[in-house]
Amino acid sequence: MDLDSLYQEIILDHYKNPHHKGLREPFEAEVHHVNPTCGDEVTLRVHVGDDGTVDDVSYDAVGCSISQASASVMTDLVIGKPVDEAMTIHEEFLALMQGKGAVEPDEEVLEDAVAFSGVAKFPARVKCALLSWMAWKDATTRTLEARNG
Amino acid sequence: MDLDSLYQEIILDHYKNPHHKGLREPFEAEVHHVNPTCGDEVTLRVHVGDDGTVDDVSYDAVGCSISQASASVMTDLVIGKPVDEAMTIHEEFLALMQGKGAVEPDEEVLEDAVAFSGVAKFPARVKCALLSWMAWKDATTRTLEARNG
Amino acid sequence: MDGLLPDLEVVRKDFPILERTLAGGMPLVYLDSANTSQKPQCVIDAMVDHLEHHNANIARAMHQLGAEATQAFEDARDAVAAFIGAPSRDEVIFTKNASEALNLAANTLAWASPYQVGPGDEVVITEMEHHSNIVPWQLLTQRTGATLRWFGLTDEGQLDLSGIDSLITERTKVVSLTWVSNALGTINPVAEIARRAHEVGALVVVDASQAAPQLPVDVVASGADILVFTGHKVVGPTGIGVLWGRREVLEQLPPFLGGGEMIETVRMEASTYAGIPHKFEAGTPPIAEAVGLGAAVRYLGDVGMEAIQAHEQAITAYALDGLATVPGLKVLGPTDAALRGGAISFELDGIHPHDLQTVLDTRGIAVRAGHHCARPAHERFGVQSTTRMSSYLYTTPGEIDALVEGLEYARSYFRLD
Amino acid sequence: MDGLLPDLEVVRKDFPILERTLAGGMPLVYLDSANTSQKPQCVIDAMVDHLEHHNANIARAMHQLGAEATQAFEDARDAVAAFIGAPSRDEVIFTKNASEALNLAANTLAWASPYQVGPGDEVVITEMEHHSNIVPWQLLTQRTGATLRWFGLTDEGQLDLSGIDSLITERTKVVSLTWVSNALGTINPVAEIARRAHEVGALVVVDASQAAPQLPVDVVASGADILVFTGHKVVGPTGIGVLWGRREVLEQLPPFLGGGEMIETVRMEASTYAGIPHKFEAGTPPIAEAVGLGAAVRYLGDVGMEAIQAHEQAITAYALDGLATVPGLKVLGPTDAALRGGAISFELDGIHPHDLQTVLDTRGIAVRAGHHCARPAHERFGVQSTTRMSSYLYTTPGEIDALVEGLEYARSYFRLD
Ligand SMILES: Cc1ncc(COP(=O)(O)O)c(C=O)c1O
Ligand SMILES: Cc1ncc(COP(=O)(O)O)c(C=O)c1O
Repeated sequence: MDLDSLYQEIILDHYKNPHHKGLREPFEAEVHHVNPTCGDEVTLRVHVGDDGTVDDVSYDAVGCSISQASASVMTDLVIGKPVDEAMTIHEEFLALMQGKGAVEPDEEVLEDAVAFSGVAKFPARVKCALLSWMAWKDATTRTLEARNG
Repeated sequence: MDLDSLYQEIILDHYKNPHHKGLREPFEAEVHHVNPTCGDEVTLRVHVGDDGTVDDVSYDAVGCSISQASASVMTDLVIGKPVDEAMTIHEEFLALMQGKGAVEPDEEVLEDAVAFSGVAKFPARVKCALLSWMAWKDATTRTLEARNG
Repeated sequence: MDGLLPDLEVVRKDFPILERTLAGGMPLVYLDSANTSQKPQCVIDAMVDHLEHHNANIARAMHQLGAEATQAFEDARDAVAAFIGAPSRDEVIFTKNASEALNLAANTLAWASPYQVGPGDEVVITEMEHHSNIVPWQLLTQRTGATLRWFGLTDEGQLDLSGIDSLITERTKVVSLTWVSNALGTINPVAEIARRAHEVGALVVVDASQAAPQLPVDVVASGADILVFTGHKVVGPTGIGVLWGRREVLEQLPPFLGGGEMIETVRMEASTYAGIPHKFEAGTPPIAEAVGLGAAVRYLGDVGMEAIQAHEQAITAYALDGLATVPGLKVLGPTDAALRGGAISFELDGIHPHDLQTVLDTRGIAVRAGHHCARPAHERFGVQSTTRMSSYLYTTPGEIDALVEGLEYARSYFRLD
Repeated sequence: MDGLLPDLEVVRKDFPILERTLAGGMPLVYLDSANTSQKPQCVIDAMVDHLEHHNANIARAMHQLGAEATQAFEDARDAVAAFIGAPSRDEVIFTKNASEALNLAANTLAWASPYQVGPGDEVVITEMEHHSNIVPWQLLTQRTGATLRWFGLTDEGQLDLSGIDSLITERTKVVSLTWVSNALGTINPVAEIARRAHEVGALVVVDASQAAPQLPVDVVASGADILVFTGHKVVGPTGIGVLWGRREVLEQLPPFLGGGEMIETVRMEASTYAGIPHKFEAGTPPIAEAVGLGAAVRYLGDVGMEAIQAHEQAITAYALDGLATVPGLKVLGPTDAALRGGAISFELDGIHPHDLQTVLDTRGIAVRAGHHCARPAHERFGVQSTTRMSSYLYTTPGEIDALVEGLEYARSYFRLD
């Protein structure tokens, strides 16, 4: 239970200066996710271009440093990427979080998100780290479903 | 757990030749009592004279030797007695049954019912012995309430 | 004897209560496992270890003890999901017992959802159900104006399926039936009935309270939409039961009990609810009990449900043979061990079941007397009560011999020879 | 320090988990007792003894083990009745937790009885309720067309009683409120509110989940018609809760769950029900859990509820003083220990409760972060979540010191000095 492995500088930086925060137009889907046990909340919008690129992810969130920083890092990672690639990053992050500290993160793919490796050792905080990622996946899935069906 | 203390000759006699069995007229109240855990049932009628004497108690019952014999013994004891006195006998029998084997029965009052002393040591069978007594009390109380109120 | 558990004596050592002696120094012969099963040491130890070292509330408690307790609780869900072949762990809901699980189903079907039961709709059960699979449906149909119908029984104690097409019709919204009867022993063709029910679009609820202890259960193969069982009959603790439901069904049913853990966001004006399984788990769940149940189903899995089934069948066949030697004894339900579970209810001419039960009890033999919470099944056969012996994975042929001797003794005690 | 339990060190020895060390060898400082309490050895031992030596189903099992189990279960009912001053043991119903007990009340009030809630009727709760005393009433009023209303809160975290006469009116059918708030600590004047509610003929439901662990409870003096609490917060096991109700009320309410044990006679066409308490206890009850709960309330009774209350007040006062020394720390609810229970929720400027909780956790200190299942109370004060410390009879002043030091450390770790 090493606090410094959890609260890495990168995380605290993102917490203090979150990237891409605030709700913006245009967007195809907006979702609201809650961590029911603690009340952390995120409202998140995605804008996917006709070419399948994640053109924007905007959000409004209340929560702890981990959930806030995670949202910020997530937007950095997925904005500008093709949806497929963004989904792969999502998978990778999910695997890291659920790996109980045993998964070696791929820095090529996860960039700043490798700083969250330490979270996996704090089972109660994994949900915090995943909140915005789950919201993003939900919103993106809805967007694609609406577009294709 | 001495079987013979439970199944005294008197009990087996009453079981084989129950007294006052069958439903008769006249009656003021009829009740139906069930032991829900095993399904033993008794339908019981009471006829109380204007002078407050238990003129008749008639019943129909399905159940084990203890519950059948107990009904038979009970009718022997209460029929012909003033209601007050019958209620006292009821109290006495109840105390004996709930005494876990520690209560000394008063043979003057309980007569044949002293044979049920052994039942008190078989907690699961106490309900069997009490079924018809409870039904009698219920029916008698109803009769008196209807008469007085 | 073929089919017995090879390590029967080792298995028996796992159950501390089996060493007990009763009044008069009689060793315990426990033949009431259909009522509740005994608990192996590993189940008791798992609960004690939890209470002494990991006790905390779950989910909401995020500290180390909370994380340990949450992990232990959710591990139990995984163990149960594996035990019944659930396609998803989220489909496993912890209730307080099988009865609550059946009431959960019946109550949520009264409220708005695609499955709502209303006036003119029909609910079909059977005459061999346990009271816990009768009364909830009586209450549901009374409260909604629907009609309760039921399968009758053949003289052999099987479901009378001859009228199935007039019983399960377009009006049928729910078919709820037991997999294995706790009174007659009958094993019902649940998958076959489920197929018919699904043809008319009815929901199938299976009461596996007696099946889960005795047979390998595969919820998907069973054809059930909802399947329930109870912890204390699968060598687990009291205070916990299981409702498994197909995801689509559970997601569409409204919540049952409201409160902590089952919510997403609570505002005074209105609330939104969590996804499954939490939607159906209001309040602090039976945490230590889940830990115990997890250990219990793992234990059964380690012994092997096929092996347990074979053991039960061998014991049941042996018991049926033994009982057949007792004059005046009549068994209710199927007399072929292959067609039945391990609960055998019987009458003995001239001795009321209570009296028989007491005589056996003085010899240390624990059986059940009464209607076994299946009064309609008894009424069907014109009996008010029966005596029931029920075996389990720890039952030995010697215990069956003791029962048969006890029955002989009872006959002589009551001078029936 | 005045008011502490004289034998505090002896009491602590009764709770095996308090010897535990956590990651990094940190001793456990358990300040999450309002979430769930720890269990004394005597409770664990009572359950183990039951499972190893007396396990059987109850009531229906008439053999020796069955008689022992039934006796143990019913003894627990006596112990609970004595603990809360119930006029009759039959008024004590075992549920699975407090949440089920509140749902039992809310659900049975939806069905035909003299107390039935219908369109146009009103149910009054408060803004400081636990979700388990909000959602059931939302569901009831939604399903019946009744209206849900509530007491607001003052800035000090008290019930705002100024509008009581326009809130509790002839239309009010039920008033349900918590005795002690799990989020704000507030002790509510339940008897006074009950008096007003009874004047208009409303039924009073009291959630004593936080009161029962901390105060001497006398159900009659409380003014409640129905009062509930949960086993795991009174040093008892999970899987069991209690609903006490006045006999007249319980006798007139319809049954809640249907099944074994709650019946009188079951026929396929219709059934009749048992008297109280069994009418409300469908299925195999939490037997080992009742045994544990009985041991738990006897244990609390032996220590003495007055002594426990004094201890809690002393610790709470000491904690409030300690917390006041931490810069940027703001306590929700009353700041006078005499007016409150032992759960203290607070904010700390610049650190989110989750982060604070984690920092404390690495020091072995277990507190809760979040809305504590009381989101509306948090919303009332404009906070999304708080950190909550909650003490109990085993809490020492030294543990409070450790908390305060931990808070200081968190402030320096997050560079707030
Ligand atoms: C005030 C209050 N009411 C109700 C509850 C619900 O108790 P349980 O979760 O045991 O049902 C709790 C505790 O969680 C509580 O603090
Ligand atoms: C077939 C069947 N269904 C339901 C039940 C009810 O289980 P529980 O009493 O644990 O709710 C039982 C056992 O009592 C049973 O044998």
